[in-house]
Amino acid sequence: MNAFYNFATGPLAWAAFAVFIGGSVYRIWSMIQLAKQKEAAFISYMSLPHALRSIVRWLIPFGTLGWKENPSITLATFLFHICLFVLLIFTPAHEVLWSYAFGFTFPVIPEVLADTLTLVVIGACCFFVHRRLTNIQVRYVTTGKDWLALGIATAPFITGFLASQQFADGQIMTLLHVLCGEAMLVAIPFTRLSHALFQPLTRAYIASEFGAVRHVQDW
Amino acid sequence: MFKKILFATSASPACDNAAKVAFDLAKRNNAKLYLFHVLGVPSRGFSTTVRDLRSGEDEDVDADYRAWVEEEVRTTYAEQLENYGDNVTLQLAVGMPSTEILRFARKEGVDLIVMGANTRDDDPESARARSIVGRTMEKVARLAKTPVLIVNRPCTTCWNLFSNIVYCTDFSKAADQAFRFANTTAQKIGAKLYIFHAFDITSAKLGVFPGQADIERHIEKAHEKIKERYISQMGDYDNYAVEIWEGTPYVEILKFAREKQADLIIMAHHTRDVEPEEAAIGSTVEQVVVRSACPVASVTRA
Amino acid sequence: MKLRVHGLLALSGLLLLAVFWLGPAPVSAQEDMVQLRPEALQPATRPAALFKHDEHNEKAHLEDQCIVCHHSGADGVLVADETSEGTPCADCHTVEKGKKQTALRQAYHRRCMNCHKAKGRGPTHCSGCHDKRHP
Amino acid sequence: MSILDRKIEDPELKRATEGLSADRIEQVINSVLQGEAGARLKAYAETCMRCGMCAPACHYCVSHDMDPSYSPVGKVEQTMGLILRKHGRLTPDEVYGMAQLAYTECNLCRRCVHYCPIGIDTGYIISTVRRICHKLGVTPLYIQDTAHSHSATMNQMWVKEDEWVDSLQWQEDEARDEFPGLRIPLDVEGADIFYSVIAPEPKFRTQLIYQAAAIMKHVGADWTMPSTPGWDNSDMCMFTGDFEMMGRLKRSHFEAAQKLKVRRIVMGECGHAFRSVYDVGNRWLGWKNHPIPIVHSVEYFWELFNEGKIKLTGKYEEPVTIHDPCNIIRGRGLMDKLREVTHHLCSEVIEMSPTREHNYCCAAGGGVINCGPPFKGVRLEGNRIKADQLRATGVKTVVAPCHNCHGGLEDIIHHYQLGIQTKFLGDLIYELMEKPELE
Repeated sequence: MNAFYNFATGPLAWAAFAVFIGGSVYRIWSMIQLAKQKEAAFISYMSLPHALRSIVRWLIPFGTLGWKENPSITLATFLFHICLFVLLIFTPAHEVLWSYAFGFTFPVIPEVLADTLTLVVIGACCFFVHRRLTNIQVRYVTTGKDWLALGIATAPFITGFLASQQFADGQIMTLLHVLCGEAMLVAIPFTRLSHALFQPLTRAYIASEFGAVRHVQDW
Repeated sequence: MFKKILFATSASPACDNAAKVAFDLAKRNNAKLYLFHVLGVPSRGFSTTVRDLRSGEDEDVDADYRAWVEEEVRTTYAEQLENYGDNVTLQLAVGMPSTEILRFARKEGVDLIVMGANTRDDDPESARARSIVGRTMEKVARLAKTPVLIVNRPCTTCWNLFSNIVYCTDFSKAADQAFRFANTTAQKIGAKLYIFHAFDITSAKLGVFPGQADIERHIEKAHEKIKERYISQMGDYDNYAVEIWEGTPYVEILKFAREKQADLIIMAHHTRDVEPEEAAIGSTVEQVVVRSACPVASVTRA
Repeated sequence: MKLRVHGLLALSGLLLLAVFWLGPAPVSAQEDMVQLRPEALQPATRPAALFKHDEHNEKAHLEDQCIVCHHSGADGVLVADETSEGTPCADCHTVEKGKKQTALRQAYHRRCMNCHKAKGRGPTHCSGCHDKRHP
Repeated sequence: MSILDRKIEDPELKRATEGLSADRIEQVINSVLQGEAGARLKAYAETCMRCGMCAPACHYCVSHDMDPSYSPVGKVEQTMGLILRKHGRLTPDEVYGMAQLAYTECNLCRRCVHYCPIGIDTGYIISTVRRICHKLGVTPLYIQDTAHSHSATMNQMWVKEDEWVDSLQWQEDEARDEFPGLRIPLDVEGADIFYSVIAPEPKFRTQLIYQAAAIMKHVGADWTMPSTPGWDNSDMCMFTGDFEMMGRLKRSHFEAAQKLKVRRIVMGECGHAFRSVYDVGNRWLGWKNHPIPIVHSVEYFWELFNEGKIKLTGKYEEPVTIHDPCNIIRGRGLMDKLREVTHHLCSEVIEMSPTREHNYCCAAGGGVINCGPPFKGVRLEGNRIKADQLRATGVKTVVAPCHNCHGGLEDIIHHYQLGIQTKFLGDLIYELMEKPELE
């Protein structure tokens, strides 16, 4: 078990990061290549100021028509994503690993807060599941890929919380947490989670079309 | 006096009286008669369907439908066609009736348009039809370059037997045009021409309704104008009379026409009365048309 | 869900108790030592690492190799033969990272985990040492 | 519910799908996906999170009590989603459904863009589906007829060349009585303005040309219209997916203007034509923007008001509301100018809610109304929300500077018995402007 844990946090972690970074770079690069090859004309409409304006706007909760008209999913989405990034970086245990591995330290959030935020994320995920099952518009278009993405995104938080609570044997949960986290990293370039990579591009494109060409806001 | 007569018909009973006059006139003048029927108003997709003017149903304008409508029109006017069929052309068109009538009249250079006054009150969707079609008669009368003869009631006499023609004037430019037509017509058929003017006392100028003195002054002036503008044009034709009344113009016109047993009223479409689309009760011409016992010829731009 | 929240609250309560009421646990002698609870790293955010000195060394066959942990040196250079028993780690390894000196917390983590990894024995995950059941 | 549960009989869709084989379908679909579609489709297909946030964006969905098969993502799922899932091996029946959905249940109004955090352009996806349908030869009868007309005559309504010139002369004739000296100048080289219209104007709505000429006369514009093909700026081929023909149409339009060396093109109050000229057809031809500047009537009127060139005798007294046509609002951002012009003309404007770029579509655009009578019910049932929106304003007049919007709104107004009349800005300006005193 120790050996497997060491493997998961050692070589496997490196591999996961390599796949994540390499995969992401490749996906973005190949998407841009495809765009250049097939839709070069549309790239010429890209406008950075309009793209940034739109991205910032969409980062404001309830700042757009879509967010306003879907309050519950807006709340869940923002909580989920904000907590995700906060936890990913500022969880004390993660910071310890960074400092252990690379020797640098940075401020962290208290464990209690980390646990709470984890529960918030899990709560948001529960909401996503509930919505996928009960909201007819969502259920109508939900596919296996969506469940997979949701599962991959939820697993690290459940296992992480259980690990932090030392559920059962602390080690197995920590191990699962590490594996789930790595799975998520690997999955980002190749599943629906790739929206993390492409959303800025798709947003930037439509924002440029709307802002620079059509002179109208896209929110 | 007419070479090409356009009879615009919805081929419904509303046009029967007009049909009689149209065929009669054509026959008397040995004129070419265009039996013009607008199939329907195209749907707003600007596609090939039309809303049939009679049934209110959406129809495809294909050969079958055309043939069917043509047959219908021929059946409706079977009797007349039998009598005067050689020189009649049946013409179908798609579009807004007023536009298409005007377009065709212009294209063929017709010299008289004959039509009924009725704008399909029997239509189940009359309100909609009105707003889309506009009021066909009104628009045609206002914009046509030729005299438009509107026949609303059964006309017992016919063109050559017209013996009393009432010409109404408001001294507008259009009225001058109408006079030329009235004058020619009267002289051609030797009818008595009544030159009539009704002084409108119902509309206030600067908020003051005219008093008796104003009325008398106006009537006097009108007499002079008539002499100067019209009588001078008539040459030695003396079968005429001049009358000037006061009141609400259309009421006075109708009263006068009845009194003189007029069988044709000639007047200009009063473009300047009110915007016809807005007038709830319509302009003087329309008021006259719907109530007149005899045909009304509207001459605006001829 | 509710249960978890309660558990969490209870746990955090306990943690707070441990930090503020018990304060630094008295360390008298290495024989009695069961936890690593260096004064310099207080208040602790995690339960102190379980470390039964003698038992650990016996298991790990380190009875005569004090220098593995109690090394000495300066400016990032280890002195081969010189041990440093009796000197608290914190005397050399400051909490903040020095120029050529590993920071205290990191020194602990690296000392323990690197050895555990190298030997393939001993825990390397958090709760393996920082066990909430033994605050 | 899905599109296959609500199939509507269209003779052409029926005829065309009957002749399809699975291989042909697959081959055509893949040729479009591999040959024409690119990064956008790929990214959209992959990153759509199926969050369903776009459902309340679509008037069809809202009007059908949030039936998920009408939501933007639901519609993409039944068309492009189906194609991608089955790798193009669709049955003819599925192609029928796909075509019916793409041509009649999406107006390409892009309101859903305001709802999608990812920024997915559903209009683009549905256009691509239409492109596939066009290449399969599966298009609804009525819109295909207009596309045929475009191919044969370079205008939408089978207007012959002499008919066109004749209609202009006729309108000039008519208008000269009211406006002595008025002209509709044909083929004037070097004019300031090249005025282009859509073919339904000379065909059925000649009054609009009359009004435009009257306004041009009123403001003393140096303008012209071409006597040759290219006068029609409409473009149903863009909506059927016949991009090759769309290119030819736009080329003839631009070239007609270029040949006359005009300063710019002013377009009549039409939405879809503006879309095709402003950011679709021109791109197909390789123009990043346009060979010559183009403005929509709304913008032109706005300029005229700002320069004080339009003298009004008064204002339209009744309260009005403003309908924002997608192609010039979401397509060009003219909402402020439209409002300024309307406020110049009308004493009371009551806004709809939502309004401006968030306004609901008329359900006629995107070629939907052009799919003709079989699908009229789709538009009427599919836009109850617009009727509610209109009714809530309580006004009896709606200003809509777009032909298709007029068609769609009139149908809705009639169907839901709202008793509202629709007006173009040109109608109001013509009605209210000072006219020469005639004897």
